[in-house]
Amino acid sequence: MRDFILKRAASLILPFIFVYGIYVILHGAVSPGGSFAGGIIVGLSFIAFSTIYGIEQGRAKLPEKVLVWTESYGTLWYGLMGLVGLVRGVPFLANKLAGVDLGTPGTLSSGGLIPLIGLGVGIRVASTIVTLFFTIMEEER
Amino acid sequence: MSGLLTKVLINYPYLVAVLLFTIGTFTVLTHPNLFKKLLGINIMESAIFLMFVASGNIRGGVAPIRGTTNAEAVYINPLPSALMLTGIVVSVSVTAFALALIMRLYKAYGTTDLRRIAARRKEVISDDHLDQG
Amino acid sequence: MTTLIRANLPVLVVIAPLFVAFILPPLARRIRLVEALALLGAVLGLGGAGYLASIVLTQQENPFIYQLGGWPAPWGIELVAGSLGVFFLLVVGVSVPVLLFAQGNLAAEVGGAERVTRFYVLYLLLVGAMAGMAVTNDMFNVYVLVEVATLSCCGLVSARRYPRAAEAAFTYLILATLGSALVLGGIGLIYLITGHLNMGFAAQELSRVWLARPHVVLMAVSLIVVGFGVKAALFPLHVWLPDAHSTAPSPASAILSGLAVKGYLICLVKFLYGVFGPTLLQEFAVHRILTLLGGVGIITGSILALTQEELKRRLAYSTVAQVGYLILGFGLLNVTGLAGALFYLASHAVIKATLFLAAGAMLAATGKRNVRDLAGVGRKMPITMAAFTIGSLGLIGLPLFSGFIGKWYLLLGSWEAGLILPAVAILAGSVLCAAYLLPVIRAAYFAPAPEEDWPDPGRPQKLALLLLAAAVVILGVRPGPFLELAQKAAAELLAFY
Amino acid sequence: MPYTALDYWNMVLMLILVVTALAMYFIKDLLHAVIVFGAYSLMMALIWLQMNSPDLAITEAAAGIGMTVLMMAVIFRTSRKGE
Repeated sequence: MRDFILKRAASLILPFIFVYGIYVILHGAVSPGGSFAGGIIVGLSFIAFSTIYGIEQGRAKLPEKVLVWTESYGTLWYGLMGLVGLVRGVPFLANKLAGVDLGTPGTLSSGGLIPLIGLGVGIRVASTIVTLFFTIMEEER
Repeated sequence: MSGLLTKVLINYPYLVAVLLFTIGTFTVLTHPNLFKKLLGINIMESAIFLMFVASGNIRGGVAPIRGTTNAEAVYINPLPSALMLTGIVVSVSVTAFALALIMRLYKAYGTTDLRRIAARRKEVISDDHLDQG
Repeated sequence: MTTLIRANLPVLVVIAPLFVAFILPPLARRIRLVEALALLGAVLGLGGAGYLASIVLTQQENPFIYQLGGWPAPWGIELVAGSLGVFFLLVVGVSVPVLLFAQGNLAAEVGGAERVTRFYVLYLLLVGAMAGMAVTNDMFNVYVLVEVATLSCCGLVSARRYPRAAEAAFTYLILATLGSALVLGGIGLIYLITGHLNMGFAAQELSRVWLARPHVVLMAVSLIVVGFGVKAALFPLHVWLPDAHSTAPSPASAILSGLAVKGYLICLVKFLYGVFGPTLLQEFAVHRILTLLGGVGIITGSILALTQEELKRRLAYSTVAQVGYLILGFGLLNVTGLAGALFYLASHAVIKATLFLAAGAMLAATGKRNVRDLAGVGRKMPITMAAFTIGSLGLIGLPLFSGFIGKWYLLLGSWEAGLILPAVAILAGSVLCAAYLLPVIRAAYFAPAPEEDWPDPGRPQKLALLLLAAAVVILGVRPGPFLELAQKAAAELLAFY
Repeated sequence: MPYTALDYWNMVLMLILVVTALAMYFIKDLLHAVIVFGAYSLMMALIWLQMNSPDLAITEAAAGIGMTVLMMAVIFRTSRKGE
């Protein structure tokens, strides 16, 4: 796994995979895809990085503490976004009713709170899948 | 061709869904290997998803995405596919959790075969109570 | 602020435990804080349920309907806190004393601060999912909540670092996922023929179209009954339960046997009466099948419990028998029987939590699993054993204990339905229950006390046991408002019959 | 039979789906079975695309790859022969 060609190729491709994942997350409201798929893509880019460069390198990029925080507060973020409606005096998870500017339909910012919620969910999914991969690979035989 | 057969052949996605569900359930219930059981669960769940999505699909319809379709297009019902998105999330989490359990079982028993696990159960566990392993 | 809380009560009851659950993991180092926060989460849920119950019961708003995201019913997800929802929300309150019991001594059972935190997270997720099942009125939402509950149950079962626990959790996971796939299939069929996911609208549509497509409806009924049957350990589908419930840590066993199984049963009730309706059930004779399975379940579960040596396994098999009572009550199809089943559901939640916690305390103090090794434990651990005795008497169904009232109404219900065999099964179940629980008590009190030092558990544990035992007695002596609530819920469910 | 070209494509894809599902039961080597699972979920993603659910197709593709990777990791840490 310490292959030169593999490492060079990965260093070229992985950043694009990562950015593509972020793209899928953020465009969840206007095009196919969404936070879950995007989150998995982001997570997979980290998994590919750690299989190619070694688990230790991957761990150095994403320490366990960071993963724990993103994992639980990514979900909490969803709930907080839901509370926005509640604070404005309209039902939980309300979007347009809560007075959020929805923007022009079809553009990136047309989802109101949805891209924000998606960002939290995407981060959570990515960190969960990476955590699982690390726990599987680090468990002694 | 008889009426029933025509109906079945027109609705072939449901037929495939039933077939896949049967295969998946059979794998889950009869295969002794934990991994194969997990694969069976995935097959089973995607069969249900297939049934749901087929129920929302219309022949010649298009997905209701803004900006990609013309005005007179027939839209399919997007609700079942949106629901099945949640279904896929659930099935992924089930798979992930089961994988973690498989790792633990392999660490304890040194095998992923249920028959061998049953055979080794006696050696691995002493009859002691609060038994941290 | 108060108006804000009052207006959003149904959703707050559900998300309060979930919120707390997701705050916990980064705080794993400070175990005291985690415990306090977890207790706070469960208490918030119970407090919200109490407030909601007071609103619904005083007829200020009955049922309390809440539209998630502001989307009205056929399109959006609707939460309905009617009599049934409020009733089950109050039953979910059992989670508070169980959580109190877990305070401070869980580390010995699951090991390590991180694992204890994970236990609390899963526990609060389970509580939130249960509260969600109580109030949701959307079929797909039921599926999602059922899956959340199932995954957290599996996590709780595998909380102990013990290979057997992982095995039990894997079996449970496989079978429960099979069950929820069946449920999802059933929901899909209903959606296919009605075009609605909201239970009320689906029921209306179903009563119109079922004559045209009886086979699809029959298929949906059977998928849903079998699916929830697997999850709720309905008799022939109970194989996963004894292992799962006896290998989990004691607070988890209490919550799994006491609440988790009941959550799936409440969902089953919602589907059977809220979607299909009694007329349809009678048309397909589903109620007879339920009664039959319930009766067989009572007898077989009790006999299997009688043959178990291990105390926790005996209690686990006893859960199979008690689920039989509930299913039998659901099949009687009259208000008395259904109200009896619902009340028995509540009282069994309390009783089984008491029994499992007391058994767990004894196991932790003595290290003895088997019933015959526990001789004389009553003299060394008086409070624990007193709670166990009260729970056992309640489960047997003696008057003045809560189990009696549920069984009495079930008997009246089967009398009203003109059925003799269910009544026989109920009585035989009580006798068998006495046969498997009384020897434990007799050995505990009348055998000579052993030399070892077996102390009662710590203060929070004692408080939890006393609270639950008091609840068993109070529900038995003064069932008043709770029984009325059950009767009202049953009457509402059977309103169109 | 009012089948269109789309239907024939669907049928071919579903046939492969069924064959791969059966293959997952019969293949002894777990690593091979997981690779077949990858093929299965790719076919599933194509079917979602044919059924006008592009949303589901992307998610299925991502989830399928993710699960395949995780399963391979587990097999790499346990045994390939399923014993």
